[in-house]
Amino acid sequence: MSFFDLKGTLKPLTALKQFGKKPHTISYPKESIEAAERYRGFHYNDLEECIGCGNCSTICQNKAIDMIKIEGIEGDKGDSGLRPRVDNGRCCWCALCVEVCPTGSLSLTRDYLYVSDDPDTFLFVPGVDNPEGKDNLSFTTSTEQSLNVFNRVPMPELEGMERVKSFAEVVLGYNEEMAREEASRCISCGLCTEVCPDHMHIPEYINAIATGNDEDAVRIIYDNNPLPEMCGKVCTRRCEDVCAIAVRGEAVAIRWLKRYATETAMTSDITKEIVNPEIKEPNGYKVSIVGAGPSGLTAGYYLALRGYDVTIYEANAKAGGMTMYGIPKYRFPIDSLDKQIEYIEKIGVKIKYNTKVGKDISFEKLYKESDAVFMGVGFPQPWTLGIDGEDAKGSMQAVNFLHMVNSGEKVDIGKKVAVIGGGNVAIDAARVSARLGAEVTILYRRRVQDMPADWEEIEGAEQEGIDIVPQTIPVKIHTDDKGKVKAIEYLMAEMVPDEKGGRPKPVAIEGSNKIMEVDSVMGAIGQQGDYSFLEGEYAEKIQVERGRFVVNENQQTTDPKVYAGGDAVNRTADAISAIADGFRACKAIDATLAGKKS
Amino acid sequence: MINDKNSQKIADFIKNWARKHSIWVLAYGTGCGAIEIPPTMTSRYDAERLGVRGAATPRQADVLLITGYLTTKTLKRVIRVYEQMQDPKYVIGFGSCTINGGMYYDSYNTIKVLDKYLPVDVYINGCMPRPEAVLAGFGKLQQLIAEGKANGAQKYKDDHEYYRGNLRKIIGNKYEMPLYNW
Amino acid sequence: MESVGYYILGVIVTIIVAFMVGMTYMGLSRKITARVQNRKGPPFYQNFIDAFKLASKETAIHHGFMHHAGPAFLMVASIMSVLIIPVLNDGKWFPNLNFDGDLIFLLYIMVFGPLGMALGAGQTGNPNSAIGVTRGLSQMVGFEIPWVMALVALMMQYQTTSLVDLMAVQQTTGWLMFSSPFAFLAAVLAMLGMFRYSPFDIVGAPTELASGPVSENGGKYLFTMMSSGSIFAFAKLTLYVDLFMGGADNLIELLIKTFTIYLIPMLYGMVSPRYRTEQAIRYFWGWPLFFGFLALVHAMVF
Amino acid sequence: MKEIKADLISKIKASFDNVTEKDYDGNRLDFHVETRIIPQILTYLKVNLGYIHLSHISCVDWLEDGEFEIVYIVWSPEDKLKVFIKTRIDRETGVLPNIDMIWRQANTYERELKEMFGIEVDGLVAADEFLLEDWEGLPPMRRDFDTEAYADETFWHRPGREDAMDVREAIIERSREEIPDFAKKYSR
Amino acid sequence: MREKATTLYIGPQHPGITGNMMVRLKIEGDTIVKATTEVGYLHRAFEKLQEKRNWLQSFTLMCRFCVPETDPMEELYARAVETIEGREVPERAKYIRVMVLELARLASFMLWYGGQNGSLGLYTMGQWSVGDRNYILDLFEELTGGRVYHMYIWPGGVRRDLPKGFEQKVLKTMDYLEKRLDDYDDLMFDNAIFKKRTKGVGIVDKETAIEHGVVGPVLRGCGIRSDIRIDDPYEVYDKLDFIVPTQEGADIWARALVRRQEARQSIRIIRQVIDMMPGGPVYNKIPNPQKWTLPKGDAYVRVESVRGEVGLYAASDGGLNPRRIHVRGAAYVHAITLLEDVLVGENIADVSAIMNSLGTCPPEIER
Repeated sequence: MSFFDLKGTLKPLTALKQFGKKPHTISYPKESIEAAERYRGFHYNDLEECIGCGNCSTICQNKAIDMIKIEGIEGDKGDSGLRPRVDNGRCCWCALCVEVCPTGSLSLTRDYLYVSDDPDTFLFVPGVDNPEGKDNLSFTTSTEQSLNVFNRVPMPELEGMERVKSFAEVVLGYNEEMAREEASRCISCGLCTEVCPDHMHIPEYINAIATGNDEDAVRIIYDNNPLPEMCGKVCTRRCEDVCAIAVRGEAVAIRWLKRYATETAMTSDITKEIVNPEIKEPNGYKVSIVGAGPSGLTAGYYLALRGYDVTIYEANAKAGGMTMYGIPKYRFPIDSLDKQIEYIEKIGVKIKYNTKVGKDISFEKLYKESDAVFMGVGFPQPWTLGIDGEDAKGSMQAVNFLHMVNSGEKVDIGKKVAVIGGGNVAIDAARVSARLGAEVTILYRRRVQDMPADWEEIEGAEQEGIDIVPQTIPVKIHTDDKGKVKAIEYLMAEMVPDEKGGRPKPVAIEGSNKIMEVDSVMGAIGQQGDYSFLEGEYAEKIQVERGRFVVNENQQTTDPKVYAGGDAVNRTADAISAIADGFRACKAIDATLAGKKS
Repeated sequence: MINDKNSQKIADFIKNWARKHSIWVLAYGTGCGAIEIPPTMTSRYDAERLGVRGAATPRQADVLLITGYLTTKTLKRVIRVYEQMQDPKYVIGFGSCTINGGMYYDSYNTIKVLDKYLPVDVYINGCMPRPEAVLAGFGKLQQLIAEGKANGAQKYKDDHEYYRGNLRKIIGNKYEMPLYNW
Repeated sequence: MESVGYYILGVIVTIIVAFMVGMTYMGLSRKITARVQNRKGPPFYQNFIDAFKLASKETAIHHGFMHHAGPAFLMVASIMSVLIIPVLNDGKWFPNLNFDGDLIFLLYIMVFGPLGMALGAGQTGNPNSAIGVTRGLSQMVGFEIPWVMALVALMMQYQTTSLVDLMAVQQTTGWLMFSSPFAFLAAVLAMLGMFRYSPFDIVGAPTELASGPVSENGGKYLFTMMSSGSIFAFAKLTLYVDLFMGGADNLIELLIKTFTIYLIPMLYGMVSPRYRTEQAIRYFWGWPLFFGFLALVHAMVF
Repeated sequence: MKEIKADLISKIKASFDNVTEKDYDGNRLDFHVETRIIPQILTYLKVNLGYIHLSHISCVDWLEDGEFEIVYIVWSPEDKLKVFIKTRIDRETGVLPNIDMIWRQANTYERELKEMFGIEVDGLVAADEFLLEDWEGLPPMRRDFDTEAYADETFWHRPGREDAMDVREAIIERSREEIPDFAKKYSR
Repeated sequence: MREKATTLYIGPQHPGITGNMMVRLKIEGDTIVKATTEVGYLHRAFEKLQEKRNWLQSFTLMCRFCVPETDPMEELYARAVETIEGREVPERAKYIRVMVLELARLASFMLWYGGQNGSLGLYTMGQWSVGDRNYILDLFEELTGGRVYHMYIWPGGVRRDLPKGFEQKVLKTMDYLEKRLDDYDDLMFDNAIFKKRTKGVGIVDKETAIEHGVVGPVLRGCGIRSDIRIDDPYEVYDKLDFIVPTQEGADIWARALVRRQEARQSIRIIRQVIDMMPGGPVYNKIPNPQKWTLPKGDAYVRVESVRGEVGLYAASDGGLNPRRIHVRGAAYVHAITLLEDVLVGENIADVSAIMNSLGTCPPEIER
């Protein structure tokens, strides 16, 4: 040291002035600072909101989240009944699980403290182990912040006023890019498959579309649905109601994706090539099917694949049943259905057209000739309104009207049309009428939100200039002197809550009579079965209750050889249920007959 | 010296009290958890208030903090360090990865379950555990010591074969471990 | 000093007081350091807990005989120093073994401990210990020279080799601190090294050597070293008070004076990084040595 | 930037054969070269063109092609341009030339390549082990090494989580759905 | 002892080591004649794990690459993904990113203050600076929900917008820290012993620096003005006004001075960023993470961390998971070949100080 560095020795000593300062130590555990507003502490799960989709478990890169059964939580439609359990020996509190939770039930709290001498106590069921966590939430995810894509890719459609000019398809369908984007919204939870009557493999085919394997998607779809194009266009898609994304956003467009996938199979030949089903050697059994509706076609298709000799008897000139004659062509073009039926026939299903069982061929003959009979006869008879003047000229049944239009007949409906009812048939009839150039009013007993028709359909109808008058009860149809419909008289109704807890009932308000001038009136308040083809002993053997066949869970009627499906059996009255019935019946028939053989 | 049972009890109580209030932690940052040790030990949280302070060598240390994952390479050193420590000694597992692998559950180079290789007295939850959690961990250890329940070292002696066997499975036969002389 | 019993009792009391005071000082030092470092710090009695815990720890380290003996050497040296150094001006309660030439003996006995420790540390086979010991000895060479020069100056000036005589001198001439300022300065600067606080803590520098010589010592060894360290600290502080501040008439006075002295290395240590060995030696052979020379010159001239 | 790139491309092409370049937006330029000229081209870049900073050496295992792609990234403080030198070597037989005399730190990278991918580096002088100790078997960064399987086999996982259920399977079981085998790969 | 060479192990269990690594020293007396670094104690195989995780899941691993300063790693990953995918980042997110990066830099400097002085035995400094660092961590906690692992900067922007009144809190903390930095100067940079211990120790001169690919403060400490923030600007650094300090000494002291100035520049940048911060969204949403794929391609991005340039090479094969993520840490260069060369001829007392000064961060080396 050549000289004494005074500054360097003394300056550091100024540090000693800190002695007088109050130390900033936090005397934990006596005192502690609270964790920040956003602190990522332990999980909290709102058990009521959670639907057990398991998306948290999928995103967790540490495999820290298990889905487990929890006492007291039973799954039902749209809820798997499982709840996440976090292994805190794995968790890194990255909160990705929170970011992807579609319902927003999972969040993090500000609690972070847990020490234990027992390593087995680090399994943690959020919401069950910390019910008090609800008041201490920190890291939550709003819909804007969430990593789920809550907005659907908009479906290109024709303009409202453009549509009524023709019967051209309203929905234009996704192109490839849109389909990929929409498919990639799916979180593959599979909740939808449970509510699908047919239990289609929805996550799988959506994933196939998302990854660009459209042909695989078609193959997966054809696994248990031989009429996917029809489903892709007109399915009631209960799957979308329970979609996990739909809790906070718009459901994945499962129907449109199916439609997109099936569009890649443009002709029946291409379909056969893509699906390339494995057709078993003929096994010698013979199955007869009554009615070529969705259930009959489904049963026929899968039975044919399993090597059965299948014959379908159809009363009409074309197959498809209600989907052929009941659905307007702007929703479901004829060639679309024809293509699929062609494909089914190529597989080896024989369809006998214009052959009404009971008239052209007796049921007894069928029963005797075949090893099993499947009845997919549907509900061909419409309910009547039961009011005065119903049989006037210009008053008709919507179903019949649609049937006529679809089979190419000309129907004169005049300038003004009133449609009575709120179901899909009513809306269809109204929209078809609009396309025929009429001014249409829909009269419905309950409120608009109570209408059983699809909201998309209702919206479409409104866009097309169709007037919906809710809470109206028709009482009389006025006719002119020629016996032609002149006007409809109806009462306004008020909604009275049901004492039994059911949905509110409309009760007519006395004296609120209104009269609307119309040219035609269409009733669309439902249909019923026509079982006149069952004669003699069969009518007794095959039990019918409240207008429907009595079947067990295998679609077997009270006659073990006879199976039934479709509208004549189930109460949901949609195509996909019919398909499901057909598929189930096919499996049951196969199981029974195959068992017999061995 | 004191054979009377009650006197023994009192002696134990005093001993445990002293042990409880003087916890020397071995300065060995085995994993990323080591980053929350400086804040815990320095002015803001000041673990020295509780008698927790660092010890430079295993001979002087009471507590081995396993701050997170252990790679197999570190594991060997940690075991050696642990065996060099003098009784009574304690192990604190720090963070998720000591409990069940944490983020590294499928890594080929880190162990997942610490108590297969070392007797762990206290686990602290978190990734990272905050300094408060670390202090709470020390608090829990103090409580266990006072109750005389923190006897991991005894367990290690009793089940030495088990621990060594598990270690051997991971490190293979190449690596020489010295004998443990307790 | 009427009976041997009284004598032995006195020795024990001296040792206990030295231990208690040394430990408390170290505890206070931790507390004060903590406050400078913006924190609350441990309670002042923390060191007692630490010591008790260390004593209660089991020890299963075997490195050979010298390793066991090392701490014992330290302890012996500390106790001998504290017994030789008169605690209070009148020997009441604190009997001491002082004799003519005890200053010379002190010089030896104060080196004896570290040397014994060095032997022990050398046997552990831990390179950190070995390096630490080498450093310790080098540094000792550094501060011993000004320290010896200061003492020699005092001895020359007052023509005595007895501590008691020096204390007696101060009763009349006032504190040697003022009458022999250079010796005092040299001794104080040397003391910085003796206490092994920063910047002269290279011996056991944890970040370099993992505490150096003590790295293989835990439990009871460490307890022995810790208590001998506190006794030795008390001895050294008392020695300084005796030498330069006129000793103390009662315990309170002693505590005040010793603590004041103790503050110097403590406070300086708080704000200083440590010197490397050769830097430390260069430091001691700089200003302290210069002051030592001045002290010698001063002693010869006056 | 455009001129710099064009200039560089012409210079490189003039000095070396079989070089293909690929231009990117911003300050990046790729050259695909033969493995054997790596040391020459890097030396040329460093000494003659001012690319004095070796930023990175990386390796991508293209298992499908049976090749490793080695990427050298150099940076010029003057041109402010990142140049990627890419080369491909065979996964089994490929040998990489040593470049640690050009940049000393390349030594570390090459040690890692050798250990993690099992790539032979010609003339590399370094300790055998780098990150691993007593490692036997496939070099771990190769894509055919399955780390999860290895971990499951070698280490324990804490028991107690066996009651976990798969959501999809739970639903399948409840609704008695039958998924065909070929569809399963699309399940979550 | 002088003639015989002894082997001394620094680490892995050693209070002076900068992490879990080891330096094997051959010493003669107190002088090092050969140094060998041994790493691998922290090798978690992140890059292997990332091959098994999808593009979003991989993001959570990034911050674990280098524990003392996590945000540059997140920034790297986010930017690499954005480069491959061509994803735009909202303007506000860019400013927030810069703010977070600079706060992280400052926090890391505080740790370095503690480490550098701790290695020289001045423990008061560590108690101060690491204690004060908590105030930055508190800010992080409020902003991101975590003290150490923020997982905040992710592909497409940042995860959450600033909480209410956050800017004011940051400014307040900056004022406090600026005052404290002056205190640190008194204790550290005006300290004669500190100067003596650091001057002329651990010299990395220009030639060595270029030969070893040295980056960051170490490079600037030997007089080369190089900083990714100005050389290869990212986010909004090209719009900000700040100085890149250099020193000529090439020793620990020079590097300390560089860092001292840089810490102040960070405060300056943070103030500017808060001043200039625009409104708007902070996040350009990625698609559903389960099905998020990136186009085939690769990218190399760089960020200036406290230790210098860190880079990330990412390659995508068009699938759900990264094909390859490869991080180049500054310490990867500094802690192995450079450290081995620099240590030769130094005193063993300075090993820890040199390691701290070079910024050796083992988790970054081993990944």
